[in-house]
Amino acid sequence: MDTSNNGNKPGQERAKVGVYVCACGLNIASKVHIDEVREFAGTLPSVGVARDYKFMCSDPGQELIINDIKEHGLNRIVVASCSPLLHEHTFRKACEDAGLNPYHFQMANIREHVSWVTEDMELATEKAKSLVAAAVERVAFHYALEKKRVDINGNVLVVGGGIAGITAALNLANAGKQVYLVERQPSIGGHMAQFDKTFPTLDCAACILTPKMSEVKNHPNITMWTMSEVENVSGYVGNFTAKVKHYPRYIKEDSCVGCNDCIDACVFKNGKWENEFDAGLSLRKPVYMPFPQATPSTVLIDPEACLYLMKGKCKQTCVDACERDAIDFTQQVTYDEVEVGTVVLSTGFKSFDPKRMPEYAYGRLDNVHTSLEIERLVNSTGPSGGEVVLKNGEKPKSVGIIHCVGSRDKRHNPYCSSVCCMASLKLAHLIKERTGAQVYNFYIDMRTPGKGYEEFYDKLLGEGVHFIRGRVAEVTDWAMTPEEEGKLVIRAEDTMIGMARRIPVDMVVLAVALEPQPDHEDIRRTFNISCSKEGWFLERHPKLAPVSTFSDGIYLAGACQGPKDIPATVAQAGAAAGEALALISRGYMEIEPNTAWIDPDLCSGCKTCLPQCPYTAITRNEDKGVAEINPVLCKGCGTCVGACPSGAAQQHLFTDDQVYTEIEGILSHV
Amino acid sequence: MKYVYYPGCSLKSSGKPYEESLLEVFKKAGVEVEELGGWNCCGATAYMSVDESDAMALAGRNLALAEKEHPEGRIEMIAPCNACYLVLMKAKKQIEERAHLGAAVQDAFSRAGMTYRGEVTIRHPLDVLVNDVGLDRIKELCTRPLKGLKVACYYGCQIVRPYATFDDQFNPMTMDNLLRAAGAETVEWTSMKARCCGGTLTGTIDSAGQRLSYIILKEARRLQADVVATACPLCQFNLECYQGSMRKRFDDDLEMPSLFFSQLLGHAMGIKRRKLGLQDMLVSPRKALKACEA
Amino acid sequence: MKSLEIERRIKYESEVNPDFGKEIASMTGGEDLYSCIQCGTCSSTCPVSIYMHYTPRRVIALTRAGFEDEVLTHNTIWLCASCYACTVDCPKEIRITDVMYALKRKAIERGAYPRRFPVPALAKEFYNSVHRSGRSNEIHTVTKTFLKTNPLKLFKNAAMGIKLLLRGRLQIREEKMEGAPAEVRELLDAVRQKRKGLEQEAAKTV
Amino acid sequence: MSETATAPAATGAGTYEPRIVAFFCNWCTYTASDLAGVSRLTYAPNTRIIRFMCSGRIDPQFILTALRQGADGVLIGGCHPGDCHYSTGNYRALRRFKLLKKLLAQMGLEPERVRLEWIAASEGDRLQEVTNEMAEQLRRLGPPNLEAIPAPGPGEELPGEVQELEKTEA
Repeated sequence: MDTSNNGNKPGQERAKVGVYVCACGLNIASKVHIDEVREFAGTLPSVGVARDYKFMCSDPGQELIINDIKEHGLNRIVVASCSPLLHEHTFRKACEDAGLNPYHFQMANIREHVSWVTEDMELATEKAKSLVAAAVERVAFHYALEKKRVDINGNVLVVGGGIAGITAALNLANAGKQVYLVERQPSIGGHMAQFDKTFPTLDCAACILTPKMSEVKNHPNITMWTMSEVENVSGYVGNFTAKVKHYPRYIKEDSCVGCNDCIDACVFKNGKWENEFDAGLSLRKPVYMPFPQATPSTVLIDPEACLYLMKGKCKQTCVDACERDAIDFTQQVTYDEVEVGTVVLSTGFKSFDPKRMPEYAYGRLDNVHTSLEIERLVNSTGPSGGEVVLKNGEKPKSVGIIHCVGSRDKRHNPYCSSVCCMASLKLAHLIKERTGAQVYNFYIDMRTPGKGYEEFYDKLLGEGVHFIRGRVAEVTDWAMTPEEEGKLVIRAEDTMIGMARRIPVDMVVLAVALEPQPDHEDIRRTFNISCSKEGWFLERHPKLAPVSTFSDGIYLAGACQGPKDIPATVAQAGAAAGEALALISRGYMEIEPNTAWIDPDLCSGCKTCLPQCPYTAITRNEDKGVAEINPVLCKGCGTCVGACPSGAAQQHLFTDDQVYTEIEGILSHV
Repeated sequence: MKYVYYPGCSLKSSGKPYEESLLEVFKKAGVEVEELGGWNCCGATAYMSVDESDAMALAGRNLALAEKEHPEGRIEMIAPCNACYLVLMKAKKQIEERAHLGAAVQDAFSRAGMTYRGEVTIRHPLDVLVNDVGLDRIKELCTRPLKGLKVACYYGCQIVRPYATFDDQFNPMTMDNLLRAAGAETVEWTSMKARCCGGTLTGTIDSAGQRLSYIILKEARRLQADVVATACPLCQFNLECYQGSMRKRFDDDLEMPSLFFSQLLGHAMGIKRRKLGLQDMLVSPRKALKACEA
Repeated sequence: MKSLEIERRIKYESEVNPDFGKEIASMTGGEDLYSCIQCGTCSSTCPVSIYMHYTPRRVIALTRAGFEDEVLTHNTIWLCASCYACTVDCPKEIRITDVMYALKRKAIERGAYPRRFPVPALAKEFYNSVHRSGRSNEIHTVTKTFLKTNPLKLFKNAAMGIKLLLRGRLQIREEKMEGAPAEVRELLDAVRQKRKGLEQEAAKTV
Repeated sequence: MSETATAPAATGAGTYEPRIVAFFCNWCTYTASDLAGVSRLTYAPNTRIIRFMCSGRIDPQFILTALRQGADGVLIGGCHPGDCHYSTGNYRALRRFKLLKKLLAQMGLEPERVRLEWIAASEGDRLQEVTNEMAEQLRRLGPPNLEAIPAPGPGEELPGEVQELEKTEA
């Protein structure tokens, strides 16, 4: 039982409170009469000192508190400023520096909850007063607590093996940490592996990515699991347990050397199934290598295609062909359980399905492609060996690239996908280079912020690529003039000229939006984090904590947090790894000592609380006939306390006394 | 199922063949209709251009009338004209969504001894025939299938835009399915199906308006359609009655029968030409229909 | 060959109506006027934009900028055939067709519409015809419209008219609704009055 | 002026501004209320927020006390079902809330005075919506009848019934 932590009970000493009202520049002062609030605080019986200051979180601001504690012997502190989620720790630290127990502190949120959300200055001031009154009354019932620490397990789980996951994993592994990299696909590499060139430098994606992929594969500190998913996660920061599910690839990974003999030997002489990696532009066999640089360079067998796995009947020519007996049809789903202290989520994005916009004729008319399909066409390892060709094998003489397909569109995704403008410029350049075709870009606004991006745009303007500022209404095969016969006609208003235009082309490229992964909800729940409205994972703070989440120890990298290009993704992955390392190298993390305890004198042993606890931290001491809470298992939700009929269960920092006085305080005034 | 029938002004004049054929088809298909007593013009596009309250109250009055006739339960009102169909739907929405307008309408109606309960659902004949009667039943009824007849189904704007209530906004299919069930073959022309026919511009700004109608007819001919089928009196009027002036204007010997889908359906159901108003068309469909009987 | 006469083109702030945009935005369908990003989808999907003085996109820009005369006295709003293509294609879900209606009403209210232009004339004739009889009558409406705007048109379409008459597809006699059209007129007046009242009240309370 | 209904704007001092006491969980709804602040979404000016770690901590007595102390309404905010930071606290809150609604009715208090909403960290706008709605409703109801609310102290039937409810949990 956790009495050690009860410290001096309320009432043992008279509270002498110092109240500090922050103006936060004009953030609070513009809506709240600061001096009025300060004077009001001064009138409250238990208040010894009441001051206001421009920026309480600044050093001089904190100095105020420290000096007053020393000079006036204050034993309770209230700061009325921003949200405790932002600065509670700052002011607790100040109390500590002055020799006061940090938990003798309470914060009143008069910025996020008052000045920023209230129009009327008088009402705002009144509200601020009531919040201050509540904090002052509550803090009198605060008592000293010991800090609670958890040790941080040094292992890290990285979920998603695209360029974000690869970068984070390598940074962590190179720092000597054990990393588990989990990838759903048969190979790591993600979208970047499908690209040919990267903007704005036009260096070859494979040339810069492949070495990193094999580095991951061969790194002693990295356990790389492909065709795997995280099934569930339990525990808390410092000590997570993750259950990882491995799907069978029907190939012994350690035996296969990627000689591809089995593929040639397969009873299917030609490919018959869409190759996912080529965005469906090429066909593969039931047994196949995802792509030449696949890592691991191990073939796999598609159970939805393989005769033997479906019907149990096949000559199994592949088995005969494999000298290393790597093929194993008996493989089943297997599981691993790993202990990690921190997690980096890098689950990436999915590209928009243009079938949802029938006006662009994708899937209805030939030679209408998504940008990803074109990435494969221009790629030397792609289905056409790097040739940009039409369905009939000829080179296009004219190509139209349509921007913002599924982006900036309330009916689909209201946001800007941020990479499409540059990606479209890149494709325009490559297509022109490979085919000499006339290339038309149809854009709403050209967005090229970033190092060397605007320069790249200039370059293309110089190359004679056509730019038409206007969103395309329709792609049709219906000709109005002879030269439109047999062409794809793009209809748009050239808004710079202020006239409608019809441009006949041989090929249309749809720069499709970036969307959250379809299963983002499941991932979010598995890791207990939040999502934005669109389904992107929510960072703790848009500016100051862009890679942290609201769950300690879980960090975000890459497009799973929002549309990003490669440079931004890599930078963010590095940041996420850095955050994890900072936590690991400190070795421990301080957490709120807000655990619950039970007063044996009051407990009737009714067992009401037992089923309430999600962590089975409560047991019944049969000899004493009372319930007891194991403070190590208790995570401090207080659900048992809310249920206790006799008031025997209490929660540190949220005792009944503290809550009741806060309620009274908040209403006593006004 | 019993329906309230709101013909609208055009079906009493230039759209007479539509009304004649539609009522015949309904009779065959067992769709019971009763014309709304004392109905008035829906206001079309003109009223909305002059005064909003007038437009909404004018259209709304028909809804209130229907509710007065049938004080109990929900009412299904058939509006065969695309313009009426949309205007009535819009009025319903506006009266229910725009606070002041709604209050004003209620007030005026009650003083005129009517109440507006919002119990009327506006239905288009295509919707009723496909979704209430059903294609199987239609097939059974078509004793004289339109074998070998190639039809270009033209839906017009206002039954799929802005509200797509019973059909796909981009590629509507109900009329195609209906006439296929009647044995006809229909052409693939997604981009034409709901393209504007010019509306009233054909008469006022004829150079612009008639060009829009011409584009549709020309495309129908290119796809070797024998006949264009329509579901709106204004569309039909534009696509048929102006062919004479189009021939001069675009120096083209264009001659494309443009009928109401109900006339074709009625023909397939073995109903007499006279009863379908087929003899009252300016561009005679006789040749086309003969061909498919042979 | 266009004439090469030079023409001075500049707009002074004193010539714009700064409230025009807000005015239109407050009318039915205008709610999202200010979310337009000038992408031009409306203008390219519009089947008649090719005949307009200003494309629909520009009309929205002009409206927001307070260029009232340009918007109300040019042909754009009157060419709109209400096909709603722009409304369903707009990526910002602006109800452009309804904005056009709002502008048409403003033009008529201010008497700013182009006089000899047949569309507004037709609208008003139609309006009157229904006001008279509770129903619209094609012959009367069309005849009156052209008498006011371009009488020659009447003869152009005479042949067609006669054909239709012979086939009973045109009514000379004005088709009247059952009951008294007067009732309808009174109803409409009542609604208009009441609504005005409500709006003025609402305006006061804010 | 536009006819479309708009949320009640914070009217100047003087007019009756109902007081809403809000009990929010730290992880979802309190974060949402911070987001509402950062996004400058103004809402009913007399909404006063008290933070808990989890909506599961909220004792029905807190709600009655708030009403007794002069709140016109109480808003409870927690994570959406399945999203609770402590996996099941919000379900507990829901069970107690349902019972409390019954009791309020028995006491002759309008049940609308107490409302429970699942508001996620990203739903600042939802918070604005809910508080404005509630303020509007409370304005119509006027202040509560304090006699109806039993004073605290030993032998209250409420916790007992809650206890029964909690016990029905396997």
